[in-house]
Amino acid sequence: MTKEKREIIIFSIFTLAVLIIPFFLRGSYYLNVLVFIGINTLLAVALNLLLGYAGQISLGHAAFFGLGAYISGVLTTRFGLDPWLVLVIAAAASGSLAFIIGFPILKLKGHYLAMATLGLGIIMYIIFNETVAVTGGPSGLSGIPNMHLGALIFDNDMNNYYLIWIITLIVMLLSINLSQSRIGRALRAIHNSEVAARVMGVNARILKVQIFTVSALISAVAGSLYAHTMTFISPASFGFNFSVELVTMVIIGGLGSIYGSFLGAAILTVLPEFLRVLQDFDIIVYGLLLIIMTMYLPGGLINGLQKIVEFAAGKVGKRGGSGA
Amino acid sequence: MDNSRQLFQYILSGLSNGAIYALIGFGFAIIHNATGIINFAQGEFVMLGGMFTLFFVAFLNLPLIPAIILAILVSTIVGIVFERLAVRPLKNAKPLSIVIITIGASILIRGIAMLVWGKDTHAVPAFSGSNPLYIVGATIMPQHLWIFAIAVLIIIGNKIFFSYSIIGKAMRACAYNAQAASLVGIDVKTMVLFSFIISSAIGSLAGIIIAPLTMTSYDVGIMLGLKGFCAVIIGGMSSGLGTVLGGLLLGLLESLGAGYLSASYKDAIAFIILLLILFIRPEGLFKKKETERV
Amino acid sequence: MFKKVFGGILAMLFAGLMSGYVFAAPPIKIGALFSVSGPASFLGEPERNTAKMMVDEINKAGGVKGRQLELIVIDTQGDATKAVQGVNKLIKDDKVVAIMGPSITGDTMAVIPVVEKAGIPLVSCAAGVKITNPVKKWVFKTAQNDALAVPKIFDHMKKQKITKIAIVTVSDGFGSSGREQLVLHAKEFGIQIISDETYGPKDTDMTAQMTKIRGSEAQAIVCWGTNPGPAVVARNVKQLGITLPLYMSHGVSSKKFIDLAGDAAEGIILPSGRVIVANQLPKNDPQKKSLTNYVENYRKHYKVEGDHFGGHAWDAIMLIKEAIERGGDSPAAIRDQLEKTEKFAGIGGTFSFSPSDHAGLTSDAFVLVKIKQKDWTLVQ
Amino acid sequence: MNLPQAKSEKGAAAVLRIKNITKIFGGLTALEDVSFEVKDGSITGVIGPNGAGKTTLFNIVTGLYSQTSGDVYLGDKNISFFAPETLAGMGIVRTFQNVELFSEMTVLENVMVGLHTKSKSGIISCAFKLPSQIKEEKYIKEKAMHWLEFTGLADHADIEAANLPFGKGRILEISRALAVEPQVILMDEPAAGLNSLETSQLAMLIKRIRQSGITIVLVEHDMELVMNVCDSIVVLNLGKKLAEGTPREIQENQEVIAAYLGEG
Repeated sequence: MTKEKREIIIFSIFTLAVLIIPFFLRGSYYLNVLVFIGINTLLAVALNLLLGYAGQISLGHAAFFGLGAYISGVLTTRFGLDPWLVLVIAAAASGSLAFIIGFPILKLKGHYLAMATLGLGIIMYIIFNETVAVTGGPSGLSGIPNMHLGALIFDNDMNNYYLIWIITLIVMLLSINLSQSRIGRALRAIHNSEVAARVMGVNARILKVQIFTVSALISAVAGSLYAHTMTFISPASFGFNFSVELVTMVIIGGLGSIYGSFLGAAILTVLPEFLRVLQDFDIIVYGLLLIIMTMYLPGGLINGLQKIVEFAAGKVGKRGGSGA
Repeated sequence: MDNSRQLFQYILSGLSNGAIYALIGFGFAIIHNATGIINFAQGEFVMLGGMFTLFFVAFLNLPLIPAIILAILVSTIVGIVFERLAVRPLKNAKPLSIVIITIGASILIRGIAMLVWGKDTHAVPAFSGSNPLYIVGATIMPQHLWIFAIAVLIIIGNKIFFSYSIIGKAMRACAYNAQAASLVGIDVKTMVLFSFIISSAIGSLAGIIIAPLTMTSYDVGIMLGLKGFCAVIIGGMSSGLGTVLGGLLLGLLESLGAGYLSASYKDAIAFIILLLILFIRPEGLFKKKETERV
Repeated sequence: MFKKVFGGILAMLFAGLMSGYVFAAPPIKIGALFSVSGPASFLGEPERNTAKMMVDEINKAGGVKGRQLELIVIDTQGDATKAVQGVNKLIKDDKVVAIMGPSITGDTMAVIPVVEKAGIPLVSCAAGVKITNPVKKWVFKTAQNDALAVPKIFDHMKKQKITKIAIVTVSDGFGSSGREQLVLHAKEFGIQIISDETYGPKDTDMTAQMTKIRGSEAQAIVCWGTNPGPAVVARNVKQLGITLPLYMSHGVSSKKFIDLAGDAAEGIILPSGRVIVANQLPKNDPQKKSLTNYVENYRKHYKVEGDHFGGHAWDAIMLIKEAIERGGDSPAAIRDQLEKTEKFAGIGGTFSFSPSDHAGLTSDAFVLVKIKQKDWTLVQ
Repeated sequence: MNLPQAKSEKGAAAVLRIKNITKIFGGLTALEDVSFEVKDGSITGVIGPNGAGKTTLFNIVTGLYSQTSGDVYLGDKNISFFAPETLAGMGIVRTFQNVELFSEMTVLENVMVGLHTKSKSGIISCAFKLPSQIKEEKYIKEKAMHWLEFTGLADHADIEAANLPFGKGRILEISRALAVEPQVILMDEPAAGLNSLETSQLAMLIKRIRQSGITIVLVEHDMELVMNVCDSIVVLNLGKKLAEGTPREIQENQEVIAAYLGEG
């Protein structure tokens, strides 16, 4: 029970911190950064469920993010639908697409899965780009309305912060719950040895499709929130580069760790700030980071941090578990 | 009347592009067959080939032939360094890690190329002039003939190498069963290194001969690499005729698709083919189906 | 564990905050959003270079009203998300009084809601018509509208009695906006678009599209894109033995295009800002002084030809500078003075803004040039 | 377990029946027309020289490979071509020659995965921690601990499986299989790599498992173990069934001896 209690305490502290931090940042640019960190955390958590838990790579996750954003953008600007309704439609549509494509695509393994998802991402990107009459094409879609709640309109950083972070916190909590349940264990079992998992009665095929669907669904919610926050979207934000960025977030933060996803999202969102000094060198730093992290810190930063903390606490050796 | 001339032009252009895709595809197949790795950085060797040639010709004023040889040499060294630093230390890494590392390497190589040569696109002189040749009313560039010729040479070379040379045979043994190969005394690590050497050399050669047509810039490798991958998937990961057929088929479908359906969805056509093949016949169109289920 | 994680983030954020400050007397801060890297780097890079060069020059000459300018450049990478993050940083963190850029229409549309809300003048360097149409209070632009370039071409066609054309446009913001304008203006010139093709920004072969056009009854081809695509189109046109007149957009009005297209560039006609033909202009041309100055200056600094993309940034910084000189350095004052700009002879043309026009240029901003012997010549 | 069971001619129930199984890989015949029965509650050994096709047979029975021809019956039910996960639900489970543990999970979690078929909370009830899921989770944990206690691994419950000594890993695999509450466990060389102490402990464990009513099929090279625990033995050689009988009968079978001697 202690482990469970510790989880609850950690989550409570995290939630509390997330909720009070804006009071110190009122009117600051960093509030805006935190809004984007929230969206990216949502995406990283979604991808982590697939990549970190089930061990299935996706190099096309930006497609689901983009689908969510475009469904929201198009339905609100062209048909005047309510943003909340549209958010639900976006999630359902993206989830359905993932469910349908999931069966054939998740039959593939390793490199083939990577390439297939990459192909899917590129196809979706081309669709966003070329269906000019619907999406506005490469020059984007503007005038997307902000989210609202009765009279409260989410048109500034403070409101958006709470909107996005409350949803993100809920998704994080649900994901943590999921990861510690029989489904989470089954996913990790598939990751470790798919054959053994199947022999133990885990229906790997269905489960992979299910988690792919959930992941796409969360990504679409993130996309919808993004669209209503930015009020403008264009295909360039949903290309292959962003898919790789998402994978990087998950890897840097830590595969199979929900807080790691937050850490990865936060670092990649603020990284350009630091790399700005380096100007054009940032792409090199980025590539190096991917290689070095994968080679020498496969558990991600959250694991590194955990080790440092444990070392400092003087209890090196036994690792406390708590992958979540 | 004019329609048939147009069709013929689509076919000819499609085949020309297809030969390019096939050439790039070889590189994927060779590394994959020796190591099981799909090298996401393969496209960058195509870029390096073109860029180094340009560098040696335009900046060092070397004649074309020495420039080409040097360019292949330097690209191959990059391939060796890549294998040594990023692939060899991995040992039993999961496919996931290898995917990430090769993606990281491709970003890195691209980034360095951007810093060294800038972001501009550069024209590279054609090997033998830029006046089109007419074949039954359709046209083709002399450079295309070079591409066809070199593709044929590479297939023959591959065939000879993998069927008759000791190293080639050893590499095939590793591809078939690395554990068994090491038991009979084949140095698997060296074979992996060889596969990187050969594929970076072929990749850069592909980059060199297509650069006069496509021009070259630091980021030209991404799309070309992906198309080469599509070709090799259609061809069933073969380092021979399968990939050539795969490339030609891809080029044809793209060209006809662009001509008769929609040019905007040209790239989408390539990737839809990729997905369909992966879904329906992951072993490729030209390979006998394996009976294995797991 | 959480505390450490979050503590780390805060420390990083703080470090980021500090890096924004320069310890000196308070200069006037001008923000810039350029796509220095990414697919539109061919715009962003000369723009950044020009902006830096000009700010240095202004500062060396004593600054604006005795105060130095400080330029803060952010790379949008051609991505709307990064552009919005960047503009927020410029406004809330750096507290700039005016912003130039972004380089492309998409990024500009993305940041418009932010600057409108914050009340900071934005001088965009992107070409899209919808940036200033309808007019937005705080948004101006320096890049010539596609809407001005298209009639230049059609006018020339009309004189050549061309009525049926094929268009081939790149599927990015520049191309799709150009395509829109081509379709829109064709009717008024009695021109019929009988073949409408597109290509991807990274495509390396357009023979399929060109073959299709070859099989049509088009009397001329218009290609709308930025390097390197149009160079490929020009080469493919030559390769396929197509002899139709080829028109291009101002997106390729740089020497680079001639380098890339080689022999295939010969005879191509395109609308362009005057910058590429600066030395061919008559002495009494109002822009002549700015143009020759800019071209020489840029060559001195960066060893390459200044092009008209960099010129958009030149215009932006000089417009802002003059506005500050006239009215002071508060955002509102800069905006008001920008709107009052009259007959400012810049690189892109002669700008006159008004409450109903924040684009400021007339079709006079373009001249038609033809490529002859690897150089530009003015088409009367 | 309440499935109707076919009575064999001798009167004892046959829980698993292998009928005329043939498996051809490419052009190579790995198994040829192999048939035998496994009696309910028995320990059946499958032995044979390397390459005899023992593991291939296991792979076919547990649904990892599909046979070229022939059928497998569980009781009266034809289970040919069933997926492994379906078979697990029906009570057929196995261990692996190369120990396929979920190495990044704890010992306890490994066994909890074994209880996957004994629980049913879906993604939604897991994510929202519905009361039924909390109850079920408690059940899973208790049950898993029960099996760890049964096999003597309870002390190691919180260790990551990768950090377990090899011998204990084998036991963990068996514990995990037991958690499925199977009718039949197929063990693929459970004693490989174990020292003699561990092997004798394994023999005791196998007998205890049988006592709890579970049928065991054993592929094993350790003849002492096989002769010690098995009720009946099936000998395969070069993909064919060579002999079948009690340990004593097999020990005295000339063909079997020849086959083993031939192997060297």
